[in-house]
Amino acid sequence: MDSLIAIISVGVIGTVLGVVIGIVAKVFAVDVDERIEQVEEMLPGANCGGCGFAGCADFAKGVVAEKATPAQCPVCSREDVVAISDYLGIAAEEKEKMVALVRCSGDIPNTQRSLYNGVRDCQSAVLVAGGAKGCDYGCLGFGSCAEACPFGAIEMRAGLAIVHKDLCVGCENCVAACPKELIKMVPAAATTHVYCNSPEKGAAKRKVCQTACIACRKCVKASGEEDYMEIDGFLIRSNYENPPSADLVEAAACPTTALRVDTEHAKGAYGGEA
Amino acid sequence: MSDKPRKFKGGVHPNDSKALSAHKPIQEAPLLDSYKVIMHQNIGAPPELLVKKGDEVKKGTLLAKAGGFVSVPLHSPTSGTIKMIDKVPGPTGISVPCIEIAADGEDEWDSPFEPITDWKTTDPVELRQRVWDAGVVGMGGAAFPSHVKLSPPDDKKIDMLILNGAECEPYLTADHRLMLENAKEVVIGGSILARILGLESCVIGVENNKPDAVEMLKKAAANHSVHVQDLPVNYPQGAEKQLIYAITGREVPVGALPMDIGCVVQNVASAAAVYEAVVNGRPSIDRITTVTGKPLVDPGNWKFRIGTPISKALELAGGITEQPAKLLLGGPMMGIAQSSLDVTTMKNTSGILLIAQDEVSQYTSEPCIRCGRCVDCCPMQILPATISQAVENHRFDWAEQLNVMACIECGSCSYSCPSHRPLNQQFKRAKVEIRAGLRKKG
Amino acid sequence: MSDETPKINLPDPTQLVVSNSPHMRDKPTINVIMFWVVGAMLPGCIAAVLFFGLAALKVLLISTLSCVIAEEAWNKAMKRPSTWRDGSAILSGILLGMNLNAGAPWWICMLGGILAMILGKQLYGGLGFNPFNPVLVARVGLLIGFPGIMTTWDKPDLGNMAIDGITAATPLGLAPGETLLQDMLLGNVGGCLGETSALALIVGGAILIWKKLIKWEVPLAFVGTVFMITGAMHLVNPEAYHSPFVHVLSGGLLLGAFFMATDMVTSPMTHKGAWIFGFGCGLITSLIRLWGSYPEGVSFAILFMNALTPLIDRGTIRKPFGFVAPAKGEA
Amino acid sequence: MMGVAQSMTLRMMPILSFIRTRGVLSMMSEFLVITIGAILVNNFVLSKFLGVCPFLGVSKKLDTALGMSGAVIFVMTLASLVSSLVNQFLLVPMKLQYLQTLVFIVVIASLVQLVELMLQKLSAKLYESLGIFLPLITTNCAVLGAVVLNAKSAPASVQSTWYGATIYGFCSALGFALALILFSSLREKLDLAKVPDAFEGTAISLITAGILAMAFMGFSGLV
Repeated sequence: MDSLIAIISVGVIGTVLGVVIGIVAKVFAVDVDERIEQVEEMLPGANCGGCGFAGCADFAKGVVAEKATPAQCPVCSREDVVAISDYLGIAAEEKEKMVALVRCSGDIPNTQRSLYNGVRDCQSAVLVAGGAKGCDYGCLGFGSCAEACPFGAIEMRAGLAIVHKDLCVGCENCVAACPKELIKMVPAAATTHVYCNSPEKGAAKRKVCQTACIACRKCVKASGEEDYMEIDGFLIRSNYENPPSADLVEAAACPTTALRVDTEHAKGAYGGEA
Repeated sequence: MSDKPRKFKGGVHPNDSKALSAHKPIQEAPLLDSYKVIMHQNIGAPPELLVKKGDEVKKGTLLAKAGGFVSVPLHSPTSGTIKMIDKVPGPTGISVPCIEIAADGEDEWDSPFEPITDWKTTDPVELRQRVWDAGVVGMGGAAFPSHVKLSPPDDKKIDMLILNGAECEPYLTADHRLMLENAKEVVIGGSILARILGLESCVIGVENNKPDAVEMLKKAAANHSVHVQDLPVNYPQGAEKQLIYAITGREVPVGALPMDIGCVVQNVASAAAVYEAVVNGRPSIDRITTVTGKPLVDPGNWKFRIGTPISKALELAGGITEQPAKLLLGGPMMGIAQSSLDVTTMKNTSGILLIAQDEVSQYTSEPCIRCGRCVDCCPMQILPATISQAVENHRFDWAEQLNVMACIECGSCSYSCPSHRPLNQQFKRAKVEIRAGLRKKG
Repeated sequence: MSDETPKINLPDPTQLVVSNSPHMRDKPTINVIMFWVVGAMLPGCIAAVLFFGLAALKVLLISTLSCVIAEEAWNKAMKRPSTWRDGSAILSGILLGMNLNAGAPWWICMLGGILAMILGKQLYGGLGFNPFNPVLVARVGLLIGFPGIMTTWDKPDLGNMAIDGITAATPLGLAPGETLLQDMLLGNVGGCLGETSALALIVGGAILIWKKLIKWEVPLAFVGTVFMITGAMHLVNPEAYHSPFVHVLSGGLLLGAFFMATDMVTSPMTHKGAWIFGFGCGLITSLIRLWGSYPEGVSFAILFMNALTPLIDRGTIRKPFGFVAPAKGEA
Repeated sequence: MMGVAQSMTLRMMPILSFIRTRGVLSMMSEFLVITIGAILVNNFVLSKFLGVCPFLGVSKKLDTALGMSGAVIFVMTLASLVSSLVNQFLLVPMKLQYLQTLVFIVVIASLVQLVELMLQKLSAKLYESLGIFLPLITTNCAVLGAVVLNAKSAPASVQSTWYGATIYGFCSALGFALALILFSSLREKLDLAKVPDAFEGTAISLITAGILAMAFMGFSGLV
């Protein structure tokens, strides 16, 4: 007999509370678009900010609200971009892979001007006499970019930042971290770059750094009528619409080895680091 | 005028080691064969160049006119020909444009304006224009154009002019010698500034570790309505906000200017420069600089023209007996470390200082033990230790909440920190970061 | 200029050091501060050795050594530079020794050293990051782990350098009014090394305050609060509760107030915070001493207030110079 | 369970005798005993080790900890009230005490649902920061623990009455909140510390919670 009472009493309590919750659920209803969670699942989830949003959840919201396209996510592989686009039923646009390039080859043995003492971080060192390197535009070598890179693609070697192209995903966190604005996003396909960013005259550069680009224009002559190289005042840059190939380095025989192949540079093949 | 000076909270007492050069009279620096005058010598817009290579100039000729209201003209320190317009390493380490003048030896004056004989009756607006034309800047170290401070907007009522003779930086004795040897110039300069602001009197604040200067100023100020106030020694009393509080008891609100509470502060050297401009009709082309430091053979005070390379200044002081650890422009507390001898003096170079090797203990900073010494000594009453922790973890929004923007970078906290932490550098970075709007969350 | 004067040599720019201002530093560094605090501890140590004989010296030595060795072992294991030269390990070792009684077996001291240095400090990243006072973490850990050993006290015997003393009760343990005040002042009472001669501790405390190594607000608020609360209770019921003087001069109060609570790393930085910290310690010590089941409340009180320190620091952020309240807006 | 309540009342003696010797407000004294007991002496998290998972999960930042404390106080107080009423007027007269745990779980679960819905509407920010924790948090052992302790308390004691139980629920929630706020400010200090990588995050938090619990042991026997 009392087991019947038990069932009834628990049943009553359950229904009463159920009704109360039902009413409250109606009063406090808030709607959520479930497509956002789905897109978020398909994103890599590195929260690197490369897409310009504050992390993958934010980016997913942006993509669903058509404020951004899936291809904007630098970390996504080609298949991910296609998968997301199909899920949302929009076209998967093509996007060229960009990598970071530190346009400086002046490590400590090469350009050290005086001893530095203080916070070992580029953003702080630049406030003290523009850092301790001879060149006002050179890499300070305290690794703010290496620290800012969520994928560990930048290695500090003898006070110089060196980008490992294969690890770099193109999220551009390092570009903002460098106080000397040395880091530029270049197409991954380009192999040969000028590792100098100083607009000074050749002689002034030569005094402070042995591997600076002294605008001798040998590389421009060596590339014949193909305009591989761009001349910008006293500095030569690779023309990234029509990037030079690796063999231009031997052809030009750059006197200060400012013109380098990035994979070789990453391996430290250009002396100076010995 | 309050009778008793107030003591502001915080502050430190480094040994002033002014004895090295305090008793040395001001010497006139001999004429050099060339001067490299740095173009941008003031806070605000850089001046616009008027001369080109090969032009003949006399002493005082206009080299560049002011590039806007908050900017000052630049005058030639000597007569000669413009050799080159190129770059020279600036005090902040970055090479800056400069005008190189090859001296012709005559050193012949050709001032762009005439002396004003009776400044007591001249219209204040004309006097202020003269201060602007002479290129007078704040010589305490900030190099803020003086005429801008002298033209407050109408809604700001100014009722107090203070001449800053505190010179609380250790080692420096330039202002001390200036007040001692040409006290009259400072007092009359002060009266001219008071007249420009429409005031009857002004106060000269001098720390009482310079008793002879205080006496000399009191004697010179006898028949002028200038009150000399001696202040207890307390670094950084020379900072604008602290000096105003010490003399008037008023606190400049955070983020506001002294003129918002009716005060204008001018350095005593700027007052002397105003005297030079109005009474002698000469532009501001030189200043008194202390060349001092233990490694120096014969430290002293010299009147250098703008554009004198540091190497020449050190030669005048007899060179060095031992290789110094640091070469500074300014005092040890707020001075800027240099790494090249070709930097040339400017209108705000109050000192050229060599720090010996043994005076510099190699700073390996240790973790903060929260001893609170920096909290006690901060004159702006903010919390250096907590802000330092915030900056170390890239939490600049938290640093801003802790009022890091109120920091005047006087260095008292780093000075008193037993762990040798580079607090000053971290705050400078935080302010740059916040000003650049990069609220990077850690 | 003709160069008849002797050769003037100029500084070599490449040797110049570039750093941010200021370029001068005040004299005290961490090890100067730490060794001054160790110096302030000496009167207390000497008194302890006088009253408890060589046993006290043994305890002090083992504790200090075990602290230093524990720290160095950790630094080696974590490949960090050795840090014993900054004196904080030595100071913690001596303080730990003062917190143990003379008869404490050697392994208690060693375990205390390891607990203090590894659990109390190094796990948090070394000097400056630990939220709790390492010595108290060790003392409370041992008290809870080995209640028997930690609460047997030795009988003080002036001048008798025998290694093993005889056990005796602490003034708090005895009935009210039994121990003479001047005995407590001199130190002729039972208790651990740091709890005996109040005079030596007061001298040590005075040195600390005079050399500005601690904030004087903490000991003043701490002892003051204990004095007031125990005094009030003493008035209410003299037989059940000791007189405030007994409370102040006995037990770990003076040692705690001058050396434990004022540990810079674990106490608030601002002076207003120091008042709150001292008052809190005093309140909890009295609560535990009068009504708690543990005879000695100082260690628990300070540990609790250490946990409260981050909140106190957050609460006592002072107004900057020239602060203008947004609402009123006047200077 | 009975032993716990028994020892609670016995240990009241020292403070009780002190108040009775003053001979005033004996009712008030019993509430005082419950409050100090629940907040300091038998603190739910640091002495009874109940509700440790939300204690660790939510204490990353002080503001989420405050939000969470608010939610727990609301839920525990209401749960104690409703459960003791249900227990007194429904289960005891119908002799269904064996259903206690089941009924209490249903009551708490529905209360939690209530809190979640209201929070989502009232302060989306707090809901955002607490996120998925909210249901996990409020249906934890602390809430159930308080309710069961109330039900099992000695019949004569104040705690068995409905208002006594509510006060006990409220005070134990206050104890939980005190421990949580204390611990979250400690953790914020910890994530600025250079903790060795092996101990980063939860490991060092557990160690710190352990030391905090040791500090709280000092209060044992206070009441």
